Amino acid sequence: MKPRFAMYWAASCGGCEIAVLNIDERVLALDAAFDIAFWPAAMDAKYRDVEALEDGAIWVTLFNGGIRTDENEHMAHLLRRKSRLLVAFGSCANEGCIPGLANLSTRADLLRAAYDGPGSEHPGPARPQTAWDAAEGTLTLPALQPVLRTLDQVVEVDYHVPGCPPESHQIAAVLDLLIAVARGESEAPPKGAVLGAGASTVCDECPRSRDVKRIRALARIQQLPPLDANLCLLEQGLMCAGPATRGGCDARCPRVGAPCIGCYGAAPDVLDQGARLMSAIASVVDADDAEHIDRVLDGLPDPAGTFYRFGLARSLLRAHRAALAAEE
Amino acid sequence: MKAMFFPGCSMQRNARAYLDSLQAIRADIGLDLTEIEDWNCCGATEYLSVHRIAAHALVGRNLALARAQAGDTDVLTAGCSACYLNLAKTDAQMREDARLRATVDDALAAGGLAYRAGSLKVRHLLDVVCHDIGYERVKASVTRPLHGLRVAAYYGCQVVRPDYDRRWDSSELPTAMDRLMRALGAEPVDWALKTQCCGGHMTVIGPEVAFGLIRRLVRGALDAGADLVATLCPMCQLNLDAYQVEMNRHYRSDYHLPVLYFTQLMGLAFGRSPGELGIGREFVDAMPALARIQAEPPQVAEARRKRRPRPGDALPMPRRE
Amino acid sequence: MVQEKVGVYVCHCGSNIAGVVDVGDVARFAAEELKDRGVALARDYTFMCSVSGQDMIERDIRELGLTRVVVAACSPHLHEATFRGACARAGLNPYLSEMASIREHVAWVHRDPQAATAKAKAIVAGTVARVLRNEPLQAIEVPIDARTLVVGGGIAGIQAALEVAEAGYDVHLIEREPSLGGHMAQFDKTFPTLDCAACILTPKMAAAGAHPKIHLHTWSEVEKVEGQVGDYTVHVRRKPRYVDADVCTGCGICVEKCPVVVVDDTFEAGIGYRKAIYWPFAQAVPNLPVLDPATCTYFVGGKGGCRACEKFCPTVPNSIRFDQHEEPLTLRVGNIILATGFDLFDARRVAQYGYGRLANVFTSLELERMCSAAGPTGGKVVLRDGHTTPRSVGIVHCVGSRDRNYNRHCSAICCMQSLKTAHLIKERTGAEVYDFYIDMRSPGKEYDEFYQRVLDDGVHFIRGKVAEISDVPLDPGEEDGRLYVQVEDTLAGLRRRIPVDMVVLSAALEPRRDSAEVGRIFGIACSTRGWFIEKHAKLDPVATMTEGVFVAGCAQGPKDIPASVAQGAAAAARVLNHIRQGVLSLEPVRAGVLAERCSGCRLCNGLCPFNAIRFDAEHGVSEINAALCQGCGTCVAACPAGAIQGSGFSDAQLYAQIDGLLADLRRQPAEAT
Amino acid sequence: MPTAIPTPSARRDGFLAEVMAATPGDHRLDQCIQCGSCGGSCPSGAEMEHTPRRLFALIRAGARATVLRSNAPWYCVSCYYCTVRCPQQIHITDVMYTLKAMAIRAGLFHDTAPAGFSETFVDYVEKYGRSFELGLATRFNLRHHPLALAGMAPLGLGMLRRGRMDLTPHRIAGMAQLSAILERAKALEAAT
Amino acid sequence: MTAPAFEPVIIGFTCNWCSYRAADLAGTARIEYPPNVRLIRVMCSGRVDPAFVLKALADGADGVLIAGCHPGECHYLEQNYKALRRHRLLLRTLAQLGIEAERVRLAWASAAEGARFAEEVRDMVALLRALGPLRWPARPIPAAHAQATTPTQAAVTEVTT
Repeated sequence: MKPRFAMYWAASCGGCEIAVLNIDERVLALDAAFDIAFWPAAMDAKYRDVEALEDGAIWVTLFNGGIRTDENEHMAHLLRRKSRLLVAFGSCANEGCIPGLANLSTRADLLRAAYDGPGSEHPGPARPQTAWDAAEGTLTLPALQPVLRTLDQVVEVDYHVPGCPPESHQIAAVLDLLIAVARGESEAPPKGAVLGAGASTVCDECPRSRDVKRIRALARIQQLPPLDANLCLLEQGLMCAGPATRGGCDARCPRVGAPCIGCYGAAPDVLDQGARLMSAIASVVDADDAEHIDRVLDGLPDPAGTFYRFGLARSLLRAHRAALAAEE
Repeated sequence: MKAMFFPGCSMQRNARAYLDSLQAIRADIGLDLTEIEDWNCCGATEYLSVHRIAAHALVGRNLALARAQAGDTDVLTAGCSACYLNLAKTDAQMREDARLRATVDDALAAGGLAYRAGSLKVRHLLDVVCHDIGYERVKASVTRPLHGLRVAAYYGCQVVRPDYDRRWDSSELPTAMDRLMRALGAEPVDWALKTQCCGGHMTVIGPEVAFGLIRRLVRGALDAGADLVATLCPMCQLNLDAYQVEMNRHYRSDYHLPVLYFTQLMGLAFGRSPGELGIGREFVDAMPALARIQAEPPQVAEARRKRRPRPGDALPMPRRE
Repeated sequence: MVQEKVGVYVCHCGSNIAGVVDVGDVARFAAEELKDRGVALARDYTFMCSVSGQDMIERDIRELGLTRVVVAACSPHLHEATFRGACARAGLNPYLSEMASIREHVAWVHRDPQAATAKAKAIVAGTVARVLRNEPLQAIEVPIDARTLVVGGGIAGIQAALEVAEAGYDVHLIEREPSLGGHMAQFDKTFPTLDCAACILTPKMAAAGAHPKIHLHTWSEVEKVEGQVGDYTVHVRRKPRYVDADVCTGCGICVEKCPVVVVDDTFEAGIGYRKAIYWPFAQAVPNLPVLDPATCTYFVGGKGGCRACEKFCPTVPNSIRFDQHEEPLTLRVGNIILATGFDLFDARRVAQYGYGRLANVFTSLELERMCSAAGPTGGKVVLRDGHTTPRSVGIVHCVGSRDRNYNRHCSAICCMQSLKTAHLIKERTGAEVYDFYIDMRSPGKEYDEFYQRVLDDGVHFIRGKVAEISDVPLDPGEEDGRLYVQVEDTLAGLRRRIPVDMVVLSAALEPRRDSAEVGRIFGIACSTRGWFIEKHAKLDPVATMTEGVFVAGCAQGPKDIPASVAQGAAAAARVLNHIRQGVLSLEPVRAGVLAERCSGCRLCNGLCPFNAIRFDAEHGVSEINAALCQGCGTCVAACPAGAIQGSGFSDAQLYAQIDGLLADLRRQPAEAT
Repeated sequence: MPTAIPTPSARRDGFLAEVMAATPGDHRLDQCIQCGSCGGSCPSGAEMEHTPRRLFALIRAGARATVLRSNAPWYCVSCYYCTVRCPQQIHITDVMYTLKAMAIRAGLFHDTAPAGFSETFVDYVEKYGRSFELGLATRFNLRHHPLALAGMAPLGLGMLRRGRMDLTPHRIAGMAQLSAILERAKALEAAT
Repeated sequence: MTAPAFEPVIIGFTCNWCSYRAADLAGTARIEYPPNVRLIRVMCSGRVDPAFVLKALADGADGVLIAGCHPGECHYLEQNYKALRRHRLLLRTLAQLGIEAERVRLAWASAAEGARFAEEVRDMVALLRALGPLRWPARPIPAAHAQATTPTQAAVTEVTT
């Protein structure tokens, strides 16, 4: 019998699933090597099918998405129990990603925005209920938790594959590695390893030319004159997260003139990507008095959202103070 | 150039010539002034002498009104030195002294007003004319240059001192008005008393002290060859002009040195009539001096100090640059 | 991983610490509650720094196999070296020890014993956590090139150069003016002995000029410095003299024949003249003329006219070389002494004193030139008209110094210089001299005695800062044409207007205008006001934070001639010390780049003021020169990739210390429930 | 037992502290080095009983009554020469205002004329929101220099003839607002 | 029994040349200040990584003091300006996370300013007492990382095709 494979999405956009399917015919190797035990995006299966399996019956689960609801948490625990290897797959599972930015707001704020804001079909205050008695019986919905957590903040994780989504060539390589390990043809990487990523940062792969940096002004891309195609974006006044972001993506974004926004997370051994980036950028602001520094920083209207676009939930502070207070 | 304008009590009455001439020339130099609606007295030097802190609240009301009415400009200008300084002082001291800021905020709130220190740039009219409008713009409006008129540019005290926002090249010997006079075609005289005191309120509370100061200024300007004094402050004008008569009586002297506002001289150079500019309101008649204006620039030999006489002559003077 | 064994030593410091902190409790805490964090042993002792205290540590390392040591005592600035020494003697790498300051930061500043003890425990816990992350480090060794660069040919630089050269080592002496001498060469007499400045300086200038070990580069400036202590490469720009130094005999015919006369703003301080081709001054070293292209008719007139100097030059080949150009020069040296001197305050800035406007207001430097027998007036003190002897003279102290509007510092020499000027004027003119001072500062050998002597001369001393100097009479009784010095005579309690014919302003000594730029070139710190910052104001006054760069003379702060000479000699002694050692050991607290982590983003490249970070374009990574690195750690904190590591102050150490310092907060709730 | 060394602010006490506290801004009054550049620069310094420098020494000495009795602050013409020339950048003119206000409150200054002029001026401002020169001159001179009134008449008439003086005061519209502001400010000032 | 009054805990980063020596001087001069601050010596305020500040806050500190040499007087010439720049940016970020600017103070104290150092601490403690505890809840530390003080993402396996 082939070893079992599972893939599951929690709080995420589904892009990671597409990314796996997007590796062309190489996805067939996956099917050849594994029995697909559970993969809601690709085939029909029920939670009870998973529950019915013995603990450890799934050889590997790729888990994407952060933990935002009780259902997410339940599934994280369930799949952890059933899987020999649990892989945090993609930025959401690893560091919270865009859904993690919701940690800047409280749950009440989120619900207000979703249900009272423009586009809501409900006139007047309406909130989803976790249990509702209807004629057919009690209807349930999973509860929204106060903040989003990363997978490894909830259960033990064996490997991490970063990226939003992970790049195709990296996914294929990770699958090849897993298949080889499953077949005993290769040694398993050490627990906690980051797979499918570079050892340095995006700049390492970025072809743009670079010089000593002095930031005199920062602006958004639409506010800048046409960019030089060969020069470092940061040196052109664009906030590029490349210097502080783990490589492996082949610098896809800066190559085509879009700044890196940081989806591969922190560089190896870096505790907090946002703090690093903040420190690096501030260090090269070309101003020495507070007022002048502030004028330069005014070009960066949303520092938390910029530096922690992907990593907020994983960061040292994780969430807005009010959101955490609700968590307590 | 748009700015809020604080005329102050003097400009409305004893210095009407200043206000009239300013009104007359505004359009010529593209100066768009909006008077603060329902402003109150700045307190001169007197309010500060009685209520040390409340004086700032008094000024604070003007700042708050100006800020609220300012729209898209953040410049507040005043023509009177004392008004200008009081506005600038309150703003500067509110910026550096949190306790004062809190007190003024609190007091203004009692009147339903608020002012954030630093949100207006308080500037004297001369500063705006010289540094924002600029000499070139002024020169472009001159239709009747004041050739041959020798002017002692007199700044008095409170515009160039203490100069909270470093607007001037010197607190002792500034040159902005001299350059303005040159732009009008007049010849500024070289004199060292241009920021010496006119006597201030001493004319009222200790006239002898004031007469000494006035005499020194009048004599100094005449010795330097001035035909008249150009001033930028109602108090200076009043002391040098009206009290010149009193001073002459005190010293049994007979000085006749007319004192006009720089705006009046601007108006003349722009081709406006003396009447329109309030000329005639002064005690020492300015017309004889103004009669010296010539059609052509006088042929004065450029009395440039030569730094290079032959050795054996006098020692060279230090560079002036 | 080896099980680490940390020894914790809590010092009583007599009752200094034990009087407030329960030292026994701190030791007990370390032994019991930090046991699972690696503490193998904790002791408290009366004086850890004593021989027996150190012996205790050494014994424990040897006998119990301690692998880390924490001493909770005074500030590491006092005894870090002591305890590192103890570890080293016992065979433990000294960088595996740390101190926790529980005296200066706890016992001496807090009164509540309970709170103080709790804080001491937290500090010990933090230090234990940190020391576990320490790594053994080795001192960095660099060989020293025996050649030395001295920048500045004033008295301090000359002294330094002579000292090093006399010891038998090569010195490159760079001077940006065409001759050695500096400000001292401009002075007439020197206080308090009144020896002639030229008489004592020129022999030294000549000695420096002729010394076989001193390589003189005048009319030259340093443009760029690369390398580090022991091995500097210095790029120098030599300005063209338009005179061939190898051929010129110094006969002076060219100067005589030159028809262009200009004011000499440099040596003659603006009160004398020179030609377009000129001698810097009579005793210049090297004794060669220099041609000033800004005033020479040949250059000003678009390379056409005059050429009188060339026509009359008697040497073969001709010494006048209109085709000379700026030349680069590269020097290799092991140490650098900066003796770049001072600028004189521009007295025109004090508008109310009228300098530059009132003819008979002079600066002290102008007066020095006037007093000099070789100066423009042949040593006669006269008014600006060039012939009238003043009947009365005012001397104003503190012009531009001790004044927040200009310079806050005391220029240190002006009081004595003013006294000397007063004496010379009195001696040469018999004029009444009024000396206006705020405080009379004469704290040097024989200095106050000189003050007494000038009192004997009959100089009038008036204590008060001069308010203004004016030529406009105030009262009808005042005379026209005189200068009035308006001052509050603070001792008499009077406001006075003192009529004089001449005023001498004792102008401040200021940092060189370009000192910040020079500081950057040499990688040393310059205060906001512009004086170079010494390593330690009292105990290391000629060294700087940059190993191998020393300062001497007024570049470090205003001082008189004896102090400048002493500093020049002291800096030379420090350089000789390096040279004799041959190899220098540097503290290993340095940053380094992990090449495999570095992406070559170049964010760090502009962050190092010591130019220790270099970009290796070939490999696309940045590198840190350990010898240049001073260990500030700014690049470590800024590296976005975490590729720069700091040895001795790594992220791991600091995170651990934060963790340890706050560990008690995490324990508390657990205990409470 | 370790003894705390008092901080500089704690060391300033008594009259000096009082004057400092009553003067807004970064006035640096405690920084005086007694150089006398203020007294030397003062246009009316020759007439002052004490130069600013001496006043500052007296303030330090705690000579409250001598300071507040002095005519010096009243002879200050607000020319700010002392302030810009002070090597310690003490806001000397601002301290003079403080001393005047303190003298009025303490009732210590003997010659009531200068204080009377200031108070008369303030009265008009508080009544109308603007100053009123004719009223000020008449009322001040009536009270303090009744004999001078006749001597001043030509000047006053000259002013009137040249349209430089109004016969009636102007009252601002927001008088109630201004009063509320000043009342509150004075209450706060008194509380400090 | 009443709950004890809130006493904030402050982590202070002090530079080796100025502010740490200022703290030493406060000691030798016996200038008393509240015991709420716990100091860490760094060579320069430029060494202070914003992550240190975040970690201190996340680990339970109520405030962080960063003290360096006065601007223009840095022993490393200009590195305290880098500290200033980072501080300006950090405050903006913290504000978005609901953390008050008073909790992260940047101060300058020369080696001669023991009194000033003590005053900064006193002032900050007073402000924090008024502000109340930060109460940042403990991080849910992933099991695999529970023992590690530093983030050990173990050995990194680079997989590229």
